[in-house]
Amino acid sequence: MAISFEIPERVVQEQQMAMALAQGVMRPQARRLDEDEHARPVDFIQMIWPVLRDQQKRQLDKLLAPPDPNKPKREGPGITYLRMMVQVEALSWGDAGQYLCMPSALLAGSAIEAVGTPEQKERFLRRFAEGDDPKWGAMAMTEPNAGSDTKAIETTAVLDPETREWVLNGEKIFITGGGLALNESNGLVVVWATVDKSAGRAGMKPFVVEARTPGVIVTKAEIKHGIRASDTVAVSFQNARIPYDHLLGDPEVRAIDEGGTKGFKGAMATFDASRPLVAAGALGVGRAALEFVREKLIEAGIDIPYDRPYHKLSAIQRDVLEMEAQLKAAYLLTLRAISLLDHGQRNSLEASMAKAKAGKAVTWVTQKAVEILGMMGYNREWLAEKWMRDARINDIYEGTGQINLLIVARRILDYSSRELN
Amino acid sequence: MAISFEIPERVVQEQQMAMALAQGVMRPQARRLDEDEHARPVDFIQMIWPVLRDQQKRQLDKLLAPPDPNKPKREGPGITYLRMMVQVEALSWGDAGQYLCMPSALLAGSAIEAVGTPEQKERFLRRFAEGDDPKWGAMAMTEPNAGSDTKAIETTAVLDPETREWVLNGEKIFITGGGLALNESNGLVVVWATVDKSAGRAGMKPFVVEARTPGVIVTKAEIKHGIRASDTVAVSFQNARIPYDHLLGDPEVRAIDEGGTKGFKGAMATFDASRPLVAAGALGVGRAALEFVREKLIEAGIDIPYDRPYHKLSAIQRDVLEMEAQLKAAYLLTLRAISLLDHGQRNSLEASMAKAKAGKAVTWVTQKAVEILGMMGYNREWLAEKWMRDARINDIYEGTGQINLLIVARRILDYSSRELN
Amino acid sequence: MVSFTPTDEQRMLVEAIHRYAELDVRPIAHEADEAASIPDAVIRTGWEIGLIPASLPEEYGGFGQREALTGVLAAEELAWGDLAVALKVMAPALVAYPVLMFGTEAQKRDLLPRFCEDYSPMTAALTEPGLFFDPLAMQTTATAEDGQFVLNGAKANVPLAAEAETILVYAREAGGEVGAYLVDRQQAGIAVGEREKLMGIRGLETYPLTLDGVRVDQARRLGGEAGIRFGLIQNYAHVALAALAVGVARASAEYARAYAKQRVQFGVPIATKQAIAFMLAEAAIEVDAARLMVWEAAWKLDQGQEATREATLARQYAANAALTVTDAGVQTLGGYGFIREYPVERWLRNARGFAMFSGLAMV
Amino acid sequence: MVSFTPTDEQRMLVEAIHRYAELDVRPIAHEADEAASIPDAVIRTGWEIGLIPASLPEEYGGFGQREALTGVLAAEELAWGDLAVALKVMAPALVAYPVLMFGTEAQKRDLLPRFCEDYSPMTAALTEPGLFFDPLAMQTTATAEDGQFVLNGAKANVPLAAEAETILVYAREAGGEVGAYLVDRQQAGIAVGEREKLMGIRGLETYPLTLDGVRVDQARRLGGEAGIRFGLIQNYAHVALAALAVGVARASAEYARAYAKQRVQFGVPIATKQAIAFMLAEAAIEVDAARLMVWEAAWKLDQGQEATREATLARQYAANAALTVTDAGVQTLGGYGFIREYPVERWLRNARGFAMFSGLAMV
Repeated sequence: MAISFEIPERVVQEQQMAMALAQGVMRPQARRLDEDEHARPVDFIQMIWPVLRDQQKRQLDKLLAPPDPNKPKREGPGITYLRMMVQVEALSWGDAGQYLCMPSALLAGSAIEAVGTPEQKERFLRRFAEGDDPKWGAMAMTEPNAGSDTKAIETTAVLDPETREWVLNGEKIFITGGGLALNESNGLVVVWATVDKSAGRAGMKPFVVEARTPGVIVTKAEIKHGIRASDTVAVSFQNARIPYDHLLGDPEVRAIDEGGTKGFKGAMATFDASRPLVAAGALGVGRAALEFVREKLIEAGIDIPYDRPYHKLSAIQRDVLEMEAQLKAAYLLTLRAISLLDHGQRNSLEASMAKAKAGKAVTWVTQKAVEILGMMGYNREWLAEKWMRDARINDIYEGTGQINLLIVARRILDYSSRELN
Repeated sequence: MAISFEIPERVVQEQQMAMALAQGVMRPQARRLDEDEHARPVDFIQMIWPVLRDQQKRQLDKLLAPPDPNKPKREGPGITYLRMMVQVEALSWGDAGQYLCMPSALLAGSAIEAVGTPEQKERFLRRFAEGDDPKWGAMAMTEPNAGSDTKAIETTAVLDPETREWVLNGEKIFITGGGLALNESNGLVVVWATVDKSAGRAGMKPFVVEARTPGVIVTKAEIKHGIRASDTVAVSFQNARIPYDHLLGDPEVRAIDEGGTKGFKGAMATFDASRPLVAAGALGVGRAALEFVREKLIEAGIDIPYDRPYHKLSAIQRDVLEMEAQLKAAYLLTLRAISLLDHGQRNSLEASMAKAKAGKAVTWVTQKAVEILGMMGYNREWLAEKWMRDARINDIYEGTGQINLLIVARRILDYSSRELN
Repeated sequence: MVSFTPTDEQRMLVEAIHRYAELDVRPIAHEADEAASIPDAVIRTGWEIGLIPASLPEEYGGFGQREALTGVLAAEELAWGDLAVALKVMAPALVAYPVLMFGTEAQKRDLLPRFCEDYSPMTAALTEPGLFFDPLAMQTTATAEDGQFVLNGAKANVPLAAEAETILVYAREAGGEVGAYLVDRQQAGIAVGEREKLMGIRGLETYPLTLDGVRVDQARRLGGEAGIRFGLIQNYAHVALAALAVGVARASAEYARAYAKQRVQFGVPIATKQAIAFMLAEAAIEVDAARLMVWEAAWKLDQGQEATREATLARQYAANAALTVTDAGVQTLGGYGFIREYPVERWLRNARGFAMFSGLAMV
Repeated sequence: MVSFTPTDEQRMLVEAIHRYAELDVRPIAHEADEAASIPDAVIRTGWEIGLIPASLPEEYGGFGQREALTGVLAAEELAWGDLAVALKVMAPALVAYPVLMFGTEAQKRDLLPRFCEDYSPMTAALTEPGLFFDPLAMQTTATAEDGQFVLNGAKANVPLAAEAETILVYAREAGGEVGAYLVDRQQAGIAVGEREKLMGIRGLETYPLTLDGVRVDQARRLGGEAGIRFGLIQNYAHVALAALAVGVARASAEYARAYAKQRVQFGVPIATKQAIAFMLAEAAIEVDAARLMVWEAAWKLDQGQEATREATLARQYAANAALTVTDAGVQTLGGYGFIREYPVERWLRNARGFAMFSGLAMV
């Protein structure tokens, strides 16, 4: 091994394709979809579904293929996550809200892949790999009283011994893509519910809830500060019955010392992948704002020089250089977290570092972009103000900045969550 | 009452006098005393002792005068603390290290005034109000294991019933002016020690230890980042015997619900006065740096305009405007905390706000000043680098920035120290 | 003598505005933002507090005297309710106070009594379109011609331009100085463009405006021959915006504080966590610091002292503080901070404007 | 393929330097700062690691190849030990690497073998005295005259100028470009001033220098006719300083972390308090971010790609990070952070220099 920042040619090409889509399909609709909040990005969905479907088919087939002892195990690191990073960044550059409407299994897919049986993977994930109609998956974790504190969830799943069905009751909020998954496609939602409240985390289990399940009601589509094209809903479970084998992983409630939180830990481990990808999305929005600012400044005759000392820079030049530096720092931390995944190495520390940095950097960068552009930055004629609003979610979801800093602190200090909370 | 920022003419005059002293006596020695760390600011001490002595005499006589029922109680607010603020700011502008060598009772005086009997006040404070030789008072609170956590002090005071003397044992550190008080003048130190470890804060009592008491040994003069002219020492108490009536306040250990922490709280209340005054000292250093930067920029043909928009400012101009704004914010918070004292109102919240803001602002302002001046800022030829080092203590002593933010948070949230810690 | 206590009159005024802000403004603020429209009744109720009449002398129909300090206390409290409402209620001051300061006797007698009647929208046109705006390098010009002045140029971000009868237009004069002209909106050559769509202050109608050979009589030049001191008007405007910024920041700081005390996560209120508690403490400090800077600048103006430095620094500091504090407000609320039904995200959108706003308010 | 793993050779080198930094440098760092003098033995031991010979080709007496990536790994580790020591040990690179990059064959043959012998101080003179310094607007000039170059001007902040035999002097040439000249310190017209007294890097001797009609043969113009690409030298210099800044920041972050875990106040280690823990977490993030920026810039340089942007941003970012992180280190230690026997205050003094340093290091 040697330190290298070389993005493989193939990934660069995919990036260019994603950028073409972002520019050609997403950007033209970005303002309209922001203003007309609950409209769907139809163009984007139609354009990207066949691509994603075929990608997902290849992945699923590979996942389910019986191991071939004759096939040599591939040597060295992969590029799966790097490709995702590059794609997420480019599409978020196009429009972060539309990107979040990407028809795919998303976080539900990660959970099913992480803890589902082969049979469950086939049954639940196949839909994302076939058909003309796009489908969405979603994750339902947060509740009104359980935000950062995921172990406080109150949604219950009770087994009806007669029908061998799970009966779900509770409220979930902030479900990205929940409306698309449950009401607008033959999709599904992975719902975290407790089978035994007294067992704490060990009692928390993930359940697959399919579209159009009776008793599963999308109660509200949120109106939001930014990423307005994204579908964020609340869902109420009112005696919703789902088959026994829709529980992912081990149905037994085991004590923690017997690995009882394995399922939960599996879900948490998906953060190791989702956090750098959220960071990548943040970077796309930040880059959009920075590029736009540069473009407008150049039109106004202001360059951004790299070889000029402090005393020869204008206030705006210095700010733009700092914006670029902050984005680059966040980008490199994200690239590292992603690269560790591709190398099959643990990255919880690096994932939280990337997420914390990107969330904060991009919030600042986009707020600054609005300021630099003056009242034109503040005007909804341009997209700068939208990027500021879109960016803001990145320091909140998939763990707030505070939660991620806490994780970083625990790891560098070698403290448990009990010791440092 | 009406909102007013009018500094009385008399205070303005005193400020001008203090500035003359700062400029004429302190500044010329500032570099030398920084380099020659343990030398004393002889010029400053000689110049200011007669002034302080006479001031202190007037104060002490007033303090000890029997109440005259015929004399009408003065109406309205005083200006005692405003005068102190202005003086501290100006002398710190001159040299923060030299200022801390001011021959007076300092924090020891506050403690004695707060909880001493009239007889104790006369006995211990008279020396600061008479004679040709300067004297110093000092406060010994911090210990190696008790920094922010003042209740963890381990120094003990045990009463010898035969001699009715207190026997002190322990180690105190970071005593400002301790060497001057104990070894170089007929001064005194107020030492906090516990008479009953099991009683926690209720067992903590202040004792007056006079210069040249056997068993009281200045073990170390610290070498410091900044304020090098200031005398910071460690003192060891090795069976140091002091008379019974050197204990200030109530000798009984009372349970907390009987007001047993009153003495301790009295000491803490002195923070309400000392914190804004530390903030004032910080402001003096910050102003020194800002004025110097402006002067050098003007020499280089760079003005600092107030009517120019962001896009027409250079990076340095914007930074200098921000330096000025930060200092002004800290100044006004300090002025408010001081004014409340002069109005006889509680100010713990405002005092901690001022201290936290001033400590942080001045650290930043002086670090920025060094940067703006380039390698000349970094060079010991000018004083900019010294101001950066001198400023740094202000976010540390009299409660770190963190401790003061904690106090602010508790007060605005109405939380006890148990609820928020 | 230094003091931080408002007068009893000021305190009563602030209390009256607070009641209005809490009972009339807050309940409609979200809907007004969504609908981009403030109910007339709310503006009327605000107007009836009588801020402007209370600032005008009796000889012009008022019943008091203008003081910047009173103005900033009022502005903070109004903005605590809602910024768009505050700007709209106070919009007449954009004309009233410059006229009071610099108007000829005839101009005062003509205009000031109108501000003592029912609310009628009035406005001023200062900002100009485009990326950067520098009031000292204004592009709109006023040229003397045939005993009149001819105004040419483009303006942007003019509040209430579509309904205001009188617009005070700032323009650069031959000598390079900035003059102000009382223009009738119906006059030939004035075109009000399509309503602007902004990120924040969505309840307030703002418009672009073009002036194409608009002819103004000499009598309509504010201050007549003597003209105005534009720098002084700017100082009052900076202080007004700064005070409004403090109001927005305070609203967010208070809301976040109350939220953090009641929001339980991990078994305890999140306010008991240092990361949140310190953010709240810093917000409290920044709000207080910004307010004190506003007060100092206003006090200097009331003393008749040169206050450009104080006004500019207050404006800059308060704009930054508002952004920082409202951003922290959103962060404190976490996911809820991102939902428009909670006010903190609106306050963040409004707060981001303060660094750019020009000529939108006056005390 | 993206990777963040150094080669085995690089790892071994870093380990060797770490041992040196920990066992030889750290123990003398405080005393060297106080005495403004680094023991010769420590510099010699550092030199014997062989960084520069390992970067020079065999034909010039070395045994390797220069790589910026290896250079930054080494620089971080050296600076982790002590910045003044790092700058002094590496000072010969200020001459060696520009000669390696741009020297004529004769210059290489003449000079490079010397860097494969015992440590001998070498230096470069870039910075100029006064408030502001802009390398692209240098005041020192090189004028062609009678087949020679004549150097005139003043330099500042020249390390080891009093003892270095050879000084590489940067000067502006007739065409406005910057050239570099190999000057003998003993030459007529060169005057080394009194040793500078700085806030930090006190162990390193730096001097002002005046050049008064110093005559240099054409053969001593670096690169001969072809000259140098000053911008590229600057990029390597920026990256070097950035790497050193990372080393200083990391030293402080690690020290503060260890301190916070063992320092008990209020019955618990202060690291268990969010206010402290978050400061440590942010320090860790900033150190890593700065290092990655340094690595990327160095990698680009090694790839022969244009890296001005990366080098400048890395320099700027790392300088800021070093200041922030060392300042947080002092804050974490509280009162002890202010005492010179604890290293954090020295690291803060050193860190504050990075925004201003020019031409003090090279990888």
